[in-house]
Amino acid sequence: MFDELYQEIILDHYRHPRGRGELEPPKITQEGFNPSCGDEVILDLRLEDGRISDIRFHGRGCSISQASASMMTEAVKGKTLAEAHALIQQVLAMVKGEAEGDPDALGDIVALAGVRNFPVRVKCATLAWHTLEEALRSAT
Amino acid sequence: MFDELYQEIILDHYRHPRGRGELEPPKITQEGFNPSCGDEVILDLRLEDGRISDIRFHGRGCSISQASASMMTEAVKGKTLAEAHALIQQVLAMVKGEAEGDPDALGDIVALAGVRNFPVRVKCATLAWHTLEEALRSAT
Amino acid sequence: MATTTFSIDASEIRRQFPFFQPHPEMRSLIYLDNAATTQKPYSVIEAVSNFWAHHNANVHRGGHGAGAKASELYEAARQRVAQFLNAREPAEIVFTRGTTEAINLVASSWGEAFVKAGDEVIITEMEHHANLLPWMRLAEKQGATLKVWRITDDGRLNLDDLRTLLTERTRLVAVVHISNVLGVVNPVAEICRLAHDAGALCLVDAAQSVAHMPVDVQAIDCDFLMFSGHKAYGPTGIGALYAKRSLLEAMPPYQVGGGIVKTVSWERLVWSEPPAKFEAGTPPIGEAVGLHAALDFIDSIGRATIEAYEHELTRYALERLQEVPGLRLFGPTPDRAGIFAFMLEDIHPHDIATVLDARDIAIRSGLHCAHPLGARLGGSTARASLAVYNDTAHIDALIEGLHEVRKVFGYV
Amino acid sequence: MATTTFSIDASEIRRQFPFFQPHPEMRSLIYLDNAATTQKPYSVIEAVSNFWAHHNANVHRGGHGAGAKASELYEAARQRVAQFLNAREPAEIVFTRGTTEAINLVASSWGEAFVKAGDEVIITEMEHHANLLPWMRLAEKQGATLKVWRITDDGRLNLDDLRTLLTERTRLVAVVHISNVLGVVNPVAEICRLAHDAGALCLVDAAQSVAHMPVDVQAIDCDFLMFSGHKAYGPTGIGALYAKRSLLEAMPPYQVGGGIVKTVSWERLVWSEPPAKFEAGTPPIGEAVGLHAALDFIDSIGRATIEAYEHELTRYALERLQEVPGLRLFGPTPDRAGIFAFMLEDIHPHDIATVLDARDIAIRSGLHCAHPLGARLGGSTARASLAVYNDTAHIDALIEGLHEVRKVFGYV
Ligand SMILES: Cc1ncc(COP(=O)(O)O)c(C=O)c1O
Ligand SMILES: Cc1ncc(COP(=O)(O)O)c(C=O)c1O
Repeated sequence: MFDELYQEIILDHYRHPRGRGELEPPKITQEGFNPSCGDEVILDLRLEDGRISDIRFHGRGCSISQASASMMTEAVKGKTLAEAHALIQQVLAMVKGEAEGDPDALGDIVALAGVRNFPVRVKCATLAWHTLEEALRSAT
Repeated sequence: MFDELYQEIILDHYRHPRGRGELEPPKITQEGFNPSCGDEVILDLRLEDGRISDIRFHGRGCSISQASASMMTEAVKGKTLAEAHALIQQVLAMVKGEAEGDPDALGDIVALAGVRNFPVRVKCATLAWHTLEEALRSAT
Repeated sequence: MATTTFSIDASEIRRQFPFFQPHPEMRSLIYLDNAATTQKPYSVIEAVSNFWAHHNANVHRGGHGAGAKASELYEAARQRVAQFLNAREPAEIVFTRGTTEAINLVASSWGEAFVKAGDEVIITEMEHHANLLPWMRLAEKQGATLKVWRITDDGRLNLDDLRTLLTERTRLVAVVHISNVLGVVNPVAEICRLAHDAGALCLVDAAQSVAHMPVDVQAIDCDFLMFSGHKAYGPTGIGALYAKRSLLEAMPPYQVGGGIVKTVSWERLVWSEPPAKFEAGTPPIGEAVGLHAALDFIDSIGRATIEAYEHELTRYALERLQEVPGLRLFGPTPDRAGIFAFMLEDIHPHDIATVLDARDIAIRSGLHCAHPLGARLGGSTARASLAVYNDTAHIDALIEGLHEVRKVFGYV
Repeated sequence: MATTTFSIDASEIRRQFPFFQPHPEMRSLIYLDNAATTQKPYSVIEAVSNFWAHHNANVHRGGHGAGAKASELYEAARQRVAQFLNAREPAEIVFTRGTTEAINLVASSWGEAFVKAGDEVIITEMEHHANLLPWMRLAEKQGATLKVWRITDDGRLNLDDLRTLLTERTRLVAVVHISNVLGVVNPVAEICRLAHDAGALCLVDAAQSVAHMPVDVQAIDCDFLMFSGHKAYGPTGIGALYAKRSLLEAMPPYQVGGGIVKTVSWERLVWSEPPAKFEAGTPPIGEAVGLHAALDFIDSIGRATIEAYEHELTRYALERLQEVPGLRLFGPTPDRAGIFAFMLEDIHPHDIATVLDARDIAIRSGLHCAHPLGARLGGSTARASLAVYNDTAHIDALIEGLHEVRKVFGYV
């Protein structure tokens, strides 16, 4: 049952996170918390010409929240704000079970769909994405 | 069923209260409230030589609380503090159904025993007596 | 009378309530004390029991599926309340113990942050203590002025009087939707409009209205509105505060504890978003589930239908009460809700209630937690109040009982 | 292990709980999240249902026999709590929504009246947010100093450290009886004595203790003590505050509204006596009846018996947890209550809980509403916590589950 949740790709991102770290200023920093479990994701990002030119995350949390943040930084780097927005919505809808994930558009991220059957874990998977949404909102 | 509560003697004290009014100073004044029904008894009393030399009541309330106050002023006037205390305890015990009322000691007041079957009315019957207790406590 | 047909068969509705079923040890009661609290349908009692039996867990805290399910039920109740009141979103609903706590929350959190020395709060002369004492205390604490909007002699509020009271220093008008004594239905949408025109907010105490008529917070355009579950066929221990989201965001927390912070260290503290920010500690979870079922019960009949039926019953009651010599009814007629406070000859209301109680008719007597209004009316009153399970037979029994009261006290 | 005999047959006790009965649609759960909330016995669920079905009425307000009966049941519950805690009289018990509200009540009512600028309040590093945030806020509001009594490395409080912290400016020491993370049982009677010797009061958060050991407020000699019904086999929405009568008399009301005044006019206000003074509005009546039944359930087994049994179970759990490689348990051993917070290898506690949940074992993970303590321990922990219906088979299942967790995350 938890094979679906703990897919190899997730455990891999958890053990070898991409995009982990901090950026030098100038940067936008946004914190996200999941108070019930203590997960914390802090995003550093830089916007240039309407694109996310660079993005890093740090903080701590469970395998799902960390893998999700890792996948996210990989996926959104270089994207325009509009593209990032669309991706956020797609991922959130997939994770909440409101829509199927499109493997062509999402790549590895479809692995996050496994949380659907673990309602308590949905917030872990969405934390990084909500935090990015918040960062983009306050930056624009 | 309510014949027992609304005995003629009670209705008589209600319609023709004894001891109703106020005293001229010097006096002790004590207010008593029954917030749930708005009953109010205000006692004026004077203590001389360890006795209740005079006592009056005013305020407003239902037949039971007013009749009870009326009977009380009649009964305690001239009594020593110790006697008054003993009487208060006897009446409270009777009204709450913890003891039988002694007609020899209590006279008309035994009519108040009728409230026993009307739990919501017990507080009406005891209001004047609790107020007297309070007045004596703060006076001594 | 006999020719009136009524839009609801109340006996059908009473069948949904265990309180009205024959019981070996209990006398069956004609229950006319609904403004104090209503009885509970089987559906509510069973929803609560079922929660305790099978879904009980704490909410909002990670760990297991049972907790997720309990959280889901709790949030579904919030969503149900939002829909019931037509709030814009569930986040505008804060669960409280009841109306009293909701008003205390607003007076403490919003009031202490936004009402300054010299500011004014307007309340009406007909307020329940729940919508009176928090404002008296706030005014004293902040050095603000409490202005009292007096009632007319027939128990209404005159909007022109409000126009005179409102100034640029007015921060809030706090008003009851349906008076628990006078039965008057106040024109809250107009009151909110006047308050807003003057730059003030408007709070509506809906304790007596939500179970008896449609209540739409967007149509009223109030800033705060609250009610108690137990007066709306639900359990005690639960009520709801509606507040516009922007207000909840600007307000500091009320009680503080678990669940209302994102992070805390000795140096730093980040509050949660509303509504979590206002729900410190373990909330009344089973009670929220019960409230959900209670609102379902109400809407299964329909609030417009309930309003129409209680209106018919009220008209019937008004006619019959007129037959009782020496009875003085308070509040406006004929347009009013089914709450009837009255005096009868010089008989004390407590004595009226006792004689009726001996006939298994439950009414209430006293000041109904509205002492200043009581002073205006001349003291305690007897009060009968209706709910959807009452019918004309209950009113007939009340009238007969009042004749008996007269007899006992020598009025013949 | 096999030779130990236990003083309670937990399967017998589980038979009293619907949650543990087979259900067609629900998986049956090994419930080890009792520190968050306990399950409810039939007797509690039925007491509440029975109240709604047959005795429902509002309390404390004149009028009819049903109201008198409801008041009687409500006051009987208060008396039961007083007896349960060995208070001197029922008037020392105030009903609240739970522990969080009780502490907020004390911090607001007593705190704002009696803690002045420059005064000190001492809390411990292991406090739950419920016993932390109200004091942080009070200190800020009053300009008082919050002093933190740090824990030792094995998760205890050192009384000598308290001696150093106490000064003549200390007004209160607020301490948890049993930590909801460390499982440590604090020496509250000694702490109260030290506080009193320094002229300070002492508050005991008994949320985690009352259902697991005898608690006697006179023996502890605390000034305030509080607990939640839902962690003691009772419903949500109800808890109790114990306070010495003289304190309740000196404290101003907390929430204000109906039931807490003797008389109100526009000019004058006379508060009711305690406990009524602190119970504004319609109280959680059905919930109080449920709490009464819950305390009866606890005492039907006996608190000394429960304590002894949970102690045996704790010893068993401690031994078995040691078998799991890479498991770090927090808090003292072997003398502790049945609350086990731990970390396992580098596996995030949330992941531990999820794998166990998939095996129908409910534990909790996170910071347990004690963020500063979490920071001290190094982050989130997984927590299993016992109640009287648990047994060694549950612990065996937990251990087996933990081995599986290790496997899933590649520790073999
Ligand atoms: C030690 C301690 N104090 C206080 C609380 C708060 O209790 P409640 O949420 O019932 O108000 C809890 C439980 O969460 C606790 O474990
Ligand atoms: C108009 C009104 N407001 C407020 C309240 C207080 O409600 P609760 O006691 O449920 O908090 C009541 C009921 O007593 C009421 O009738």
